Amino acid sequence: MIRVQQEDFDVAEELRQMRAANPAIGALVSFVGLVRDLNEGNAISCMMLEHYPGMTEKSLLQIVVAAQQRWPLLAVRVVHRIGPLVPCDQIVLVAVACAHRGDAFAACEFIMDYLKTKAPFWKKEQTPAGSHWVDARETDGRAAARWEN
Amino acid sequence: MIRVQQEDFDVAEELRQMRAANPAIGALVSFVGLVRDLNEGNAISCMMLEHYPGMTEKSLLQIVVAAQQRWPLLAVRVVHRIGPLVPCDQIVLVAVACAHRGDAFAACEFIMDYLKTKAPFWKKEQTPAGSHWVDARETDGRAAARWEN
Amino acid sequence: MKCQILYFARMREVFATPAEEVALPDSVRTIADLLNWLRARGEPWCSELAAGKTFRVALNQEMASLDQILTDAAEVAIFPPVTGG
Amino acid sequence: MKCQILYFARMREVFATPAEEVALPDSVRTIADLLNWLRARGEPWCSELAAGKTFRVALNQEMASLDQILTDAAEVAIFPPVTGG
Repeated sequence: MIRVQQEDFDVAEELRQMRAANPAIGALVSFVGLVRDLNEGNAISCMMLEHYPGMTEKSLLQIVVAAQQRWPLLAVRVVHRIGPLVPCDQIVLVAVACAHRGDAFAACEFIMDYLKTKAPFWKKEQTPAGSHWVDARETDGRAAARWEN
Repeated sequence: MIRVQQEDFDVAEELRQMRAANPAIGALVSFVGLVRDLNEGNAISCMMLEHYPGMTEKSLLQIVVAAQQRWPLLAVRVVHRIGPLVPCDQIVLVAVACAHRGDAFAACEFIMDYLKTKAPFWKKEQTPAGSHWVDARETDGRAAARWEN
Repeated sequence: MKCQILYFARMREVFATPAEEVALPDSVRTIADLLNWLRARGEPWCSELAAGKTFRVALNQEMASLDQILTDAAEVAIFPPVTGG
Repeated sequence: MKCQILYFARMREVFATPAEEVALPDSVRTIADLLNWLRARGEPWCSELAAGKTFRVALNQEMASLDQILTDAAEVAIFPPVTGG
């Protein structure tokens, strides 16, 4: 259900496994995060994704369990890559299957918002001016905070 | 960008075309609607999807244009099937690519909510007790109404 | 004035036709007039298009309100609330 | 008391190590005490862990607050705010 890996992932195969002929699923929402070639004005040639082995998996599981307690989820998939990535590479997949679309959209966005603010991953970007650690974005904090009620 | 067709669609291929090596895309949100084997208590053996050729495409285009005016979309795909479908079949794909995830989630859900209430498609379900036309759901009206401000 | 009327889903089944070409008298100017003219045919129009029934009307492939004016050679469609997606 | 301290991202680079094993005096009981003990080493701990700096601390792989009590053989991690996804 949850994987942290250096290799790329195949969205179609992940969705196929989630559906696995379960006819109770009416809605499948997926999010794929991709490396952009420009971030806050910096041209990105590549990036390095570091994480905290052990805590990462634990933290992602807690986020998924929180989503499961909040919405009736029939299947969930979270795959996050680590290591060196270049523009257009896939970084993360979050996919959620439910009976109804409202639940699937909400749960998928909830998991992404918490992943962004709670899961111990860090990005270091390589630009023509050198490399730097990406700063946490205030908008990500606000996005996660709106689920807190 | 918009297609109405009897044949099944390949989500992976649609997403691949949307990404098309565009390194400005940071977020790709997709929704797939599937036929369930149970709807409001009725066991579904198959369903027939009817539409209004001409108006359907026009109406979907208006919905996509409204989304484009509201969010900075880098790519959009809407594929809706018609004809006979059975449980686990794919009905509809709505996929949206943006720089940032908040826009992509909102635009994808906006398009689905309007598609559900504005696009001229009708479902007739076959159950053990016979066939019947599906009634419009009040929750779909409310889902679309929340975008009106 | 001539008009093409299309019926979809339950309407198509109840009226037993997907479409008809109608020649309307001059007194029929709006969508509301057209509905009254259809109701005057008796059953099943009379019941299916009764004021309390829920149905939608499109004029030239755009959702229309009752007071909209018909144009010559207009394409009018009458159908139940949509249920796609 | 013994403790394993892990550093990630910028912290790992600035402190030039991904991890260290420390033997703490009895006076170090909480996360706050541990941070003070590290700051007392001088640079770069002193600047990087200064009160105005933004960093996070996890205790045994759970996000921790300053007043949490350290346990023997605890795994403490110090890192910048996360930026995955």
